[in-house]
Amino acid sequence: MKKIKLSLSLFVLLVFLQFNAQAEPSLPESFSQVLEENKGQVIYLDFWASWCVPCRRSFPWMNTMQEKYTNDNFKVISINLDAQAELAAKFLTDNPANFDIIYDPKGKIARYFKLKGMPSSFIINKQGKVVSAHVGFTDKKKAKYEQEIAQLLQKQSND
Amino acid sequence: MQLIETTEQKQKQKTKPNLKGLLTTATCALLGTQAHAEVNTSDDKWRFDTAIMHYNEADRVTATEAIIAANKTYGNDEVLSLKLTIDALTGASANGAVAQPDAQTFTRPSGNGQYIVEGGETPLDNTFKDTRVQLTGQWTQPLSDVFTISAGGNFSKEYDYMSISGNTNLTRDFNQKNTTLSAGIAYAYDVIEPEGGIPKPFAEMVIAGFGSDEFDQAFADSRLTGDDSKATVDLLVGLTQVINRNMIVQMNYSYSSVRGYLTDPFKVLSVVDVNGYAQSYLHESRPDTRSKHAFYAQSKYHFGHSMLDTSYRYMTDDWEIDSHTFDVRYRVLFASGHYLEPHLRFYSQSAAEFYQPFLQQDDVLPMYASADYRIGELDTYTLGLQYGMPMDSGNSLSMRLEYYHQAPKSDGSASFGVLNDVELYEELDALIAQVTYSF
Amino acid sequence: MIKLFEHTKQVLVVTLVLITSLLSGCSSLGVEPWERDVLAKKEMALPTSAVDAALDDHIYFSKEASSGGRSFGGGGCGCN
Amino acid sequence: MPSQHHQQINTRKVSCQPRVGGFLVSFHAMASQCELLVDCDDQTLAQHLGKIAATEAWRIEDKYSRYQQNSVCGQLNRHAGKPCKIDQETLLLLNFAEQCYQLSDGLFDLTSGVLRKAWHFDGSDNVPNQTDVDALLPFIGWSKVNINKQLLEFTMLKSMEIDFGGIGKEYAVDRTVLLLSQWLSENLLAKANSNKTIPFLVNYGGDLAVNGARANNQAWQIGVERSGLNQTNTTMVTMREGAVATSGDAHRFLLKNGHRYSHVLNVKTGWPVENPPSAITVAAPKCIQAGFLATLALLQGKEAEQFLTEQDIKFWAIRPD
Repeated sequence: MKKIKLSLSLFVLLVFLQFNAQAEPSLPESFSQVLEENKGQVIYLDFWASWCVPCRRSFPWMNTMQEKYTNDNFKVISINLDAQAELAAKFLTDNPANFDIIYDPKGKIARYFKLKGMPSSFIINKQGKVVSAHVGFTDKKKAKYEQEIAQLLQKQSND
Repeated sequence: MQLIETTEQKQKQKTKPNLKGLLTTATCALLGTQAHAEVNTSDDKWRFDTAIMHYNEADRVTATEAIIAANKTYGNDEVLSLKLTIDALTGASANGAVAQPDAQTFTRPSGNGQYIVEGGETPLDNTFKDTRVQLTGQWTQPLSDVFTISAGGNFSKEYDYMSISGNTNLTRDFNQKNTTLSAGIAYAYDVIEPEGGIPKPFAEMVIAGFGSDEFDQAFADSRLTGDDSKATVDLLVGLTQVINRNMIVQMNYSYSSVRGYLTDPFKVLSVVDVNGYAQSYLHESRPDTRSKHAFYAQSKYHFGHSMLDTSYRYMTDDWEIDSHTFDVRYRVLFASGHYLEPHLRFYSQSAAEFYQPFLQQDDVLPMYASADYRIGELDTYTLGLQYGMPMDSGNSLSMRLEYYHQAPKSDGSASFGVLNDVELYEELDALIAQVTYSF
Repeated sequence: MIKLFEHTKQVLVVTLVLITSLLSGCSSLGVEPWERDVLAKKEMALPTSAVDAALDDHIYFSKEASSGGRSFGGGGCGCN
Repeated sequence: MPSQHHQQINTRKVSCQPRVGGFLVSFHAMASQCELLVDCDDQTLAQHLGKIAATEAWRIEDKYSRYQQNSVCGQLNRHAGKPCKIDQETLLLLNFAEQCYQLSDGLFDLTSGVLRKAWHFDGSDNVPNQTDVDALLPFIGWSKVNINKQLLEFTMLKSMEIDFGGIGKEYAVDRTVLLLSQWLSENLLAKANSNKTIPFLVNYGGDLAVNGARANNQAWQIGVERSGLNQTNTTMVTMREGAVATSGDAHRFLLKNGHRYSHVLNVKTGWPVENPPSAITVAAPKCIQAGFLATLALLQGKEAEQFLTEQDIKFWAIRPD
């Protein structure tokens, strides 16, 4: 039995090592610049791709958010992860966006943010700090996301 | 609003900017999104797959099956799938008796009629006619970011058969959804109520004196009850693994245990004398339990303009049937969205321990026996071709044509006398044509 | 079966180790979440078409002695 | 919002005539003949829609005309050199212009109008000299303007000029379609509880858009008349949805020493683009997109058609003989 336990912990260790072995990716400069430019605003940073079904669902919501909170120092920035720009363009024809789109075909920004799934979103406060990370987009989640955004904006105006 | 791009993208833009999509984004910001409101809600609609399939065996069974499957994804990633299947089957099915040099007379399983099979021909009961209606529902929903649960039910009814089943399945994702483990259980309860009742095991088919009271009495004596049932428990554990950007594999182990009436009430065995002449026909008898283990593996590889789908299944059961199924589909994708998919399937099974093509008059009656070629040694192959094309607004149409060939094999028992002159293991050919429309 | 249950604990531990090793083995495989463009294609779904699979299952269930393996299903008929 | 509506309202008339299948509403705005074709049998309704259209067209004309001193455009030009307050709509238009500038790699530029000071396309041989053109270049370039989204301020260099002419008419078409669709859905469709709308076509001097197919699902037939040098060319265009816009003018060019100088100027050099089509009509979902694409195509010179073909954009081009 002891042997089994030992091998078990060995495996856990192996998994751990593998995880740590990856080099820390760095944020592409062009994107840090974007973050710098938008300091002072609450940012909803969204990662999407044309083939991702829930991403399609999130577009009208992000449009609405951008419209609804546009005067409250709020900004939706989305990062497209399609390898081919044509696919993103076609998606955008069907699902128009009224927010900024950054193209990250090689996933450099995505790697930095260590995405767990698609879509992924991050809420960044006015100091430029990521305050929460989310995976997926559902009715339940969008209510939660909006609440977080609203709270952050509230906090901001109270400061 | 400025448009931000990574440097590589910008370079790409210079050579060939993707104006249309980017322009749409810009315009949307200018003119507002109201105008597009109706376009955006296109997601949570019902999706339908409809198919009609025609199955035609040369001189035997003809079946037509129609399916309407509906699918809807809800706002919290729940999926509801409903499916209605209707099939109609007519034609002739081998009754298990061996061919003879002379004509043979059989009583129909219902006791309401008789049929004569010409000399040299494999005896087929040509009165099969059945219509089946099946309703299936499945609900799938995420429990958390990694767990998904699914539960479903199935009800199917035909004239002399009813099946009801339920299943539940739990999956868990690992490694950013690259690995998925699943475990499920299903329970099915089937009732068979053949017209004319359930025959007693090894009861002799009553033939003589058709129409007389004696016949009716003898027929009634050969029957046990009006109906019988069986219960099936299935367990399934599976692993799905993404290998790389182009490849995914799935591996399943499943265990199935059936208990109850597993005999085919319509099948008989010929009892032959030393010269191979049929003396009588006994209703078959099978064990009342069967447990199966199956190992299934499938892999899909996408080459960019084509996709290779291969699968293999190994099944073994305590009736001593082992089978190997090998299936390959190669889909060639055209730029227009059309595709062509050749399909090849090989199947080979060994015989059940109690399978025998006939009984011999002087032999001691075994505990179980069946002459149903479908549990005998058997090789089959399928050759198919599917053609699919996209239609307007995301709809699609596909057609497929398949040729199915069955080659039953001798179980090794030596034939003798007149049996040497007849075909004991008749091969079977079938054509399958199907049209599918999805909208 | 009975013998198996006598050693439930061992079986459990062995299974756990197996799963852990399997998962750690698998963790070196796979793609990043944003690299699923090809896998998201219709033809890469398992099974490619549920309707085709259901029709095939029905045919082979009624013509051969083996069924299932891929998923639940097959059966539900007194096929001849 | 600065507006001269009240002073001009008397000279601004809307007429409504019956035509096959409905009514034709016409008025004059933005130096163009403007039309609204409505497929309905209710003249009052057609007149009302016409009023909505004309009001919007005149509003945009008053707001963005560079000829009106008190328009937003006039104010921006007069205050060039210092920050100028802008409203939300103007911000959106300027943002759009900026995106067009970036998408076109700097070719599409609302500040290019300054070149008019050197170039007079009157059919003569009055080609300016290089010094005159070079003197203007420092005052051209969208990169020299600054839009402050937070403070809603626009700043450009002194002596720079901005001209909404490149997008104004197309914007008016899209706005009109939007307003009419909204009015119809709020006032008619909601009450009748139907989703069948009244088909209409907005045509502001050749830039046009429809809200869908005509009754009986028929396409709109549009004759795009183009006078070439020696001939009159009429292209029939059928439309079920979306918009078309045209860029180009066959009559505006200079001819010197046998060389034809097109009126299509490259903002980077200040000189005419070589061999552009005399006119290009482009189809797109929105008129403002079609307008931008048509202009951008002209700026590609002899590669205009190839450019649009590569982008998979529907177009009709006319070349001088």
